[in-house]
Amino acid sequence: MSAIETWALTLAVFLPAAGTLAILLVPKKQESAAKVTALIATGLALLAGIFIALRFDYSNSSSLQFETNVPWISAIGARYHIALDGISLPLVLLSLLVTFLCVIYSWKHFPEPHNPRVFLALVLLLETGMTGTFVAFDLILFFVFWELVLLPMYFLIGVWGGPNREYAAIKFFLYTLFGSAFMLIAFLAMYWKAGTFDIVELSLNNPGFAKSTALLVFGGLFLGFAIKVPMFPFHTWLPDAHTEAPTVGSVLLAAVLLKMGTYGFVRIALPVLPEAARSWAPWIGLLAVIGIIYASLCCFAQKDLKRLIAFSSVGHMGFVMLGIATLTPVGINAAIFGMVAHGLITGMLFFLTGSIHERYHTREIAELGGGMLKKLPILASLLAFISFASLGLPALAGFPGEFMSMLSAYNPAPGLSTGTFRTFMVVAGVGTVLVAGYFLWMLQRVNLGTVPERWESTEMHDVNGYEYAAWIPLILLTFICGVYPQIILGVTDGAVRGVTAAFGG
Amino acid sequence: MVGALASSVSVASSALLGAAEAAAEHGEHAAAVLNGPNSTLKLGWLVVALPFVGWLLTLFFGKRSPMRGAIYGVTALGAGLLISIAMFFQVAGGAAPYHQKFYTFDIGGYEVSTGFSFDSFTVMMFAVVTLISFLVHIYSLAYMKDEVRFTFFYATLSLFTGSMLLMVASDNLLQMFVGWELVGVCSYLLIGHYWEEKPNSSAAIKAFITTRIGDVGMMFGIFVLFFAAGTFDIGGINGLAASGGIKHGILLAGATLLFIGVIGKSAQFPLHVWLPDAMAGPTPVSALIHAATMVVAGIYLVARNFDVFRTAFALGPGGPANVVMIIGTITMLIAALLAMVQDDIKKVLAYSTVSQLGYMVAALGVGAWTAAVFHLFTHAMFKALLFLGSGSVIHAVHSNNMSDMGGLRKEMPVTFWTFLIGSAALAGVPGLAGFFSKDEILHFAFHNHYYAVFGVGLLTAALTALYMTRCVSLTFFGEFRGHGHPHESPRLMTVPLVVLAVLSVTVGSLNFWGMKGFGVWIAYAGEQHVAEFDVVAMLAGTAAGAIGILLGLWIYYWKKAPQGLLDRVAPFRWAHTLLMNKYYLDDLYIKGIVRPVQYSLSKVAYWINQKIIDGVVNGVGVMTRKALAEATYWLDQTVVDGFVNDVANEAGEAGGALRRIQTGKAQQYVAVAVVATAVLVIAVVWAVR
Amino acid sequence: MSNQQVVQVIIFGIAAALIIFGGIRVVTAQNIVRAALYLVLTLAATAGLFVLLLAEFIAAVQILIYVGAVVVILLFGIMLTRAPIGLTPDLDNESARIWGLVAGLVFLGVVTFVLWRHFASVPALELSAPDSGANEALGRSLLVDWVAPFEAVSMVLLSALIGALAMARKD
Amino acid sequence: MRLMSILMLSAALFSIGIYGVLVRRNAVLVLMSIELMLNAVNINLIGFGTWLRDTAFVNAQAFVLFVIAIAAAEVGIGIAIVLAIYRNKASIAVDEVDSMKW
Repeated sequence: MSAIETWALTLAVFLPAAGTLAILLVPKKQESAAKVTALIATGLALLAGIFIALRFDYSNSSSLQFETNVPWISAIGARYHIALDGISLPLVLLSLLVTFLCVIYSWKHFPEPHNPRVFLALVLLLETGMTGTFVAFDLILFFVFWELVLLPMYFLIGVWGGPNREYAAIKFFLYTLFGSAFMLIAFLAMYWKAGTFDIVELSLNNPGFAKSTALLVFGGLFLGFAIKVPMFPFHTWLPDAHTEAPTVGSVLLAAVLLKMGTYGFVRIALPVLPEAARSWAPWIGLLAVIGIIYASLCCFAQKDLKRLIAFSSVGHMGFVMLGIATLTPVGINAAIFGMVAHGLITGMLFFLTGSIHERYHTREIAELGGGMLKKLPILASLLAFISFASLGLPALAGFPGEFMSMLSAYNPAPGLSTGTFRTFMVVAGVGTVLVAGYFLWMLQRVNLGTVPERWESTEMHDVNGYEYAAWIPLILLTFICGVYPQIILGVTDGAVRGVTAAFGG
Repeated sequence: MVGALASSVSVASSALLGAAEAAAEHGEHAAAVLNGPNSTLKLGWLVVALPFVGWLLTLFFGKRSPMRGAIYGVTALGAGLLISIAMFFQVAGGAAPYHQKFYTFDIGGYEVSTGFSFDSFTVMMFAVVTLISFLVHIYSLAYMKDEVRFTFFYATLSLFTGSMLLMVASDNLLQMFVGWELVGVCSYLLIGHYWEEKPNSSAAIKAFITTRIGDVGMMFGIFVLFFAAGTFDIGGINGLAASGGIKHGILLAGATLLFIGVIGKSAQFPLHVWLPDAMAGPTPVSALIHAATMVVAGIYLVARNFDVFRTAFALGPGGPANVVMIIGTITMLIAALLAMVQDDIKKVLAYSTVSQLGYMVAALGVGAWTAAVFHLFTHAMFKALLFLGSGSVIHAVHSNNMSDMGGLRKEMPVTFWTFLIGSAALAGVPGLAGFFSKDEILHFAFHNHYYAVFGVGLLTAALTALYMTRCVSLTFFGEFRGHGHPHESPRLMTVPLVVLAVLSVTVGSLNFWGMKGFGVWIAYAGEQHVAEFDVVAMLAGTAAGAIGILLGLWIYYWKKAPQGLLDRVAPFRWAHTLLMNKYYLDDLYIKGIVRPVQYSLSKVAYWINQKIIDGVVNGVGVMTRKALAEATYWLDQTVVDGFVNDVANEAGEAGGALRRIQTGKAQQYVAVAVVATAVLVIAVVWAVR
Repeated sequence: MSNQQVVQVIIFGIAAALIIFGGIRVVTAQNIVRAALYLVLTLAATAGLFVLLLAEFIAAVQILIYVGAVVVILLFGIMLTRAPIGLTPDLDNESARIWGLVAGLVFLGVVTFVLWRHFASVPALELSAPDSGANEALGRSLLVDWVAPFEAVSMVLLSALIGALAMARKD
Repeated sequence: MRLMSILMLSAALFSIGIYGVLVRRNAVLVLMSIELMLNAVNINLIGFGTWLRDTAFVNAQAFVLFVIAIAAAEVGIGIAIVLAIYRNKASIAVDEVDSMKW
């Protein structure tokens, strides 16, 4: 492949990091210069992403493309091995797009304390970490990008967050770190056994762990990834992180960071330890399904709009994990589709909550009092549109992901007991009704009804130019992915076949 | 993603282009359009697309366009109606069904395609949906003139019609499910039109959630059939089912699950509670959605997949009792009873619809496909007429309750006569539409030895006649009990009433006994059926109707019935309260399921989340900060620090002691050096030994 | 053994005796000047030994530098520090004498043990006449193989000279 | 003539030198004892040089020359130091010159 192609991916990943440096060089008071640099950095990265997407050979999406494989730390044989296949491409484009939109969105209003330079620098650093995780094919490189993401997010929440942001930031940081420690142990175990850090090699010839050690190693990976997803018992950091994070922070956290966990399962855990995955699958399915029901119930009890959406994304990730737990091509296709769709929808939801918060200066549903359709017609109708997308209305992005994950749960990979997975399917089905319940109830309390007198007088401007610019792409993509799901399935299907071949997929 | 977008746009546009060429090609020899055997069927996709286009145009440009955006909806439906009528005539002429595929895509090993299939049944549904929708569009021009959010109403109306047509025309279960849910959303939006008042939006949510529960069941049914047949394609599944390709157990499970969807959407017994509350929406909506189109979606689903149901439940003469028939019969009866005690005119009609839907489901349950479909056809006509009639009355009286009406036949003659015709048709007065379709169902119930269904059918027929007479007499006869002075509705509203009235009268004869009519044109997989004259069913049906009408007149028109009957006779009073509380079903659901989930269960779940799981996490945090930290601090201070300090002063003493050897005497140093070297040499030599 | 070897052994015996006796007297003489003289005796005897071991040039250098220069400087030292000519009783450090003896004997014991283990088996040698070009060879090797140490030693001597002058000046 | 006797001779002389260095209180005498030790080393070198006639004879002699040169320099410096001490402390008894103690 020509030179550009080999370096396009590295460019897309590290351009934002270069942007960070560039921003820090910009003198403090010239805020607009910092914003422009950030915009250029994310813009160019997005262009690189689009260039890659156009040049990507969709016919064999399971083979690694745009590969760069250069020795990095030769002492332990860790290589700078980044590449792209059907599974990584949508996620990379998602993270590039969402960060670009975040920069546009926060053009006019930055959260307190007002320091756009450092804020944007952290966002760019975050982007590098995120994109890198999706393209890294070497365990150490993956781990580096995995940890790189924690730092900027910690500061985003810790400095620009809400009232008790320190607690939330620390909890987020330590919780994920705790998980990644086990993940690292698992990586090392794999290294000692197989002698290499390269994911491709590990997937081709799996390290010959004994049965029980394989389970343990998978357990380590599971803990690391499950905390990030987040799955049922390990999710308590997410609502706090979201309630305290600034709008852009929680958009990125929801749209992309959560996907690193599920991506980790699909890329590392499943292909490298198929046997352990087969015995872990029912438990993952169980936790996923509990997650769906549990999160929906918690959503009913929420008073804060943003916390409600945070719990709803726990529920959605439950569907994604159910798809993965079935170990079938349909399931994993559903998972990846679910990831991208969730990224678009929940990203948009957090944008909207951010805008509501910026106008009403509160997120308490009771405080909002309803009647938003009268007060802010466009904003409210967008909230309704996206809520319907989120509760899985067909012809919108939420539906295919959930539908296919339940479809795959009906008949899981050979070796998994169909009985348990069909009960998971039924429970997930009930879950969709609960999801519809709390979303409509939220809409009723926020959008419908009459405008309470306390908001009667306050003057509020409806959606402004920057918000439109940031939201139109997300809305269009939600619509397109819903009407024509082949746009993502076409890309991921080939790659997924490769991954699930080990499970008789 | 965007690359895939580029490729997908190309695919989608090629599909559209292809269709456009098809249309253009049709344009070239436009003359051949009508006389080609099934050429209009090829235009079927246009009928579906037009409402969607109308929706987009109204949504974005509605405010600024003529008739405040209604223009797009009306023209879209007008064109759709014309094409549908053309298609109906072609189908009646025996045109072959036309199948059209759009794009197929692959979800992990399985082929999923989207496409339309136009056969006689679809065309009949097209005709019904577009006709009623068009009339409702015209009607709403006047009815909704000074209502709030007029444009949004029309946009949602077109979206609804589009989704309904999409569902009806789809050739596979997945696409049907998509249409099914879209229709559900539109009903939510339309029911909750006046969302200022909370009850209206709650009714909308109730409708959506109840149908959603049914949809989940239906989705599982689709999964079962999909994995049994390997495809979503309806033709494929039904073919396999008919040919015994699917094991009976699986087929039974699939059919029952699908039927749960029907129960939800067509408001059958356990899940019927949402339809009466759906009357909170504007009356044209009730007429269109909750009378003619959406609620019959369930019937359409069963009828469309009749082979699945037939083989699963062994429908047909002498078959065993099956869930479809049982649910249909129960719904039929309880709804009719409930309709007796309603004061709100729309609630009466709503329960009447539930009851008639029960009729159709029971008809399908006994295996009478043509009877059920014909009843669907006729019912759509006169129930829409009744709803629109009630709308015009409400519009005039500004109240839904019959207690504020009475004696309106003088001021509103057209509404009165059309309403009368509609009620007569519904009651089964011979010659009108209802008579023929109901007679057909009773005939089949009797003929297929389902005597229970036949009996309940007769009872319901009588009850129907009774409550309709009650409704008519309370509304149009006696003195005017309301305030203000009602006057006839504008022509825009009365014209559709007249059209529907004419149809209610004539449509019945389409399936006249012995005539190659409806049963022949619209047949399931070619099983054409000609209605035979069955004296028993006809006489029994007519008698039941007559009894009902006479009883109604006796109580409500001539007011001869002994007053105060209710409070004296215990069982009547008893039944009355039971009916008034809608068999306490609503309370059961609200208190039993909705409130606990919404409040208590969620509080418990959130409490668990905060106290236990978060508790553990915070506990770990606190534990590390407090217990562990203190312990490590103590360890650090006393033990580690202690050790360090000791070492320090030990070194000090040692240093002090060592200092003395620095005597300053050079010779002593040399002596020590010599001895040390000697010892070293000995050690080395000994080691090397 | 050929009689020539006997002669050599006898000469070696005499030289060794003289060296050992001189050495002992140097370290035990109570009179400094006498100690110096005994030192001269030891050094001269060593020169004789060198001649016996066919290293005439070294013997000459020994006589020239050691006896000629080193002892003279020592005598100067004795004269300049006004050491009493007669018996000076406290020349030894009585308490250290035992230590000195012990250290010396221990060292001697260890060295002899080691030498005895390794070099006892070395065969006796019949010392023949020295080959003629020995000194010429020595000169060449000094300036070829050992040129670096040779230069270094010259530097050491120069610095020693300057150092001594700097320290010994009165002011 | 055996090498062993020469080696024993140098060892003895060396021990005597050690004894002298440790026992003598007068700095000059200590220097003399050091001269004895150096001479012992020279005897040793020449002894080995003669016994390894063909290989190391010349090197041994070169080495002895160096030792002698260094010894001369060493005595020069030694006496200069002794004089300097004598000038300051009027006594050159080695055990009294112990100002370098703790």
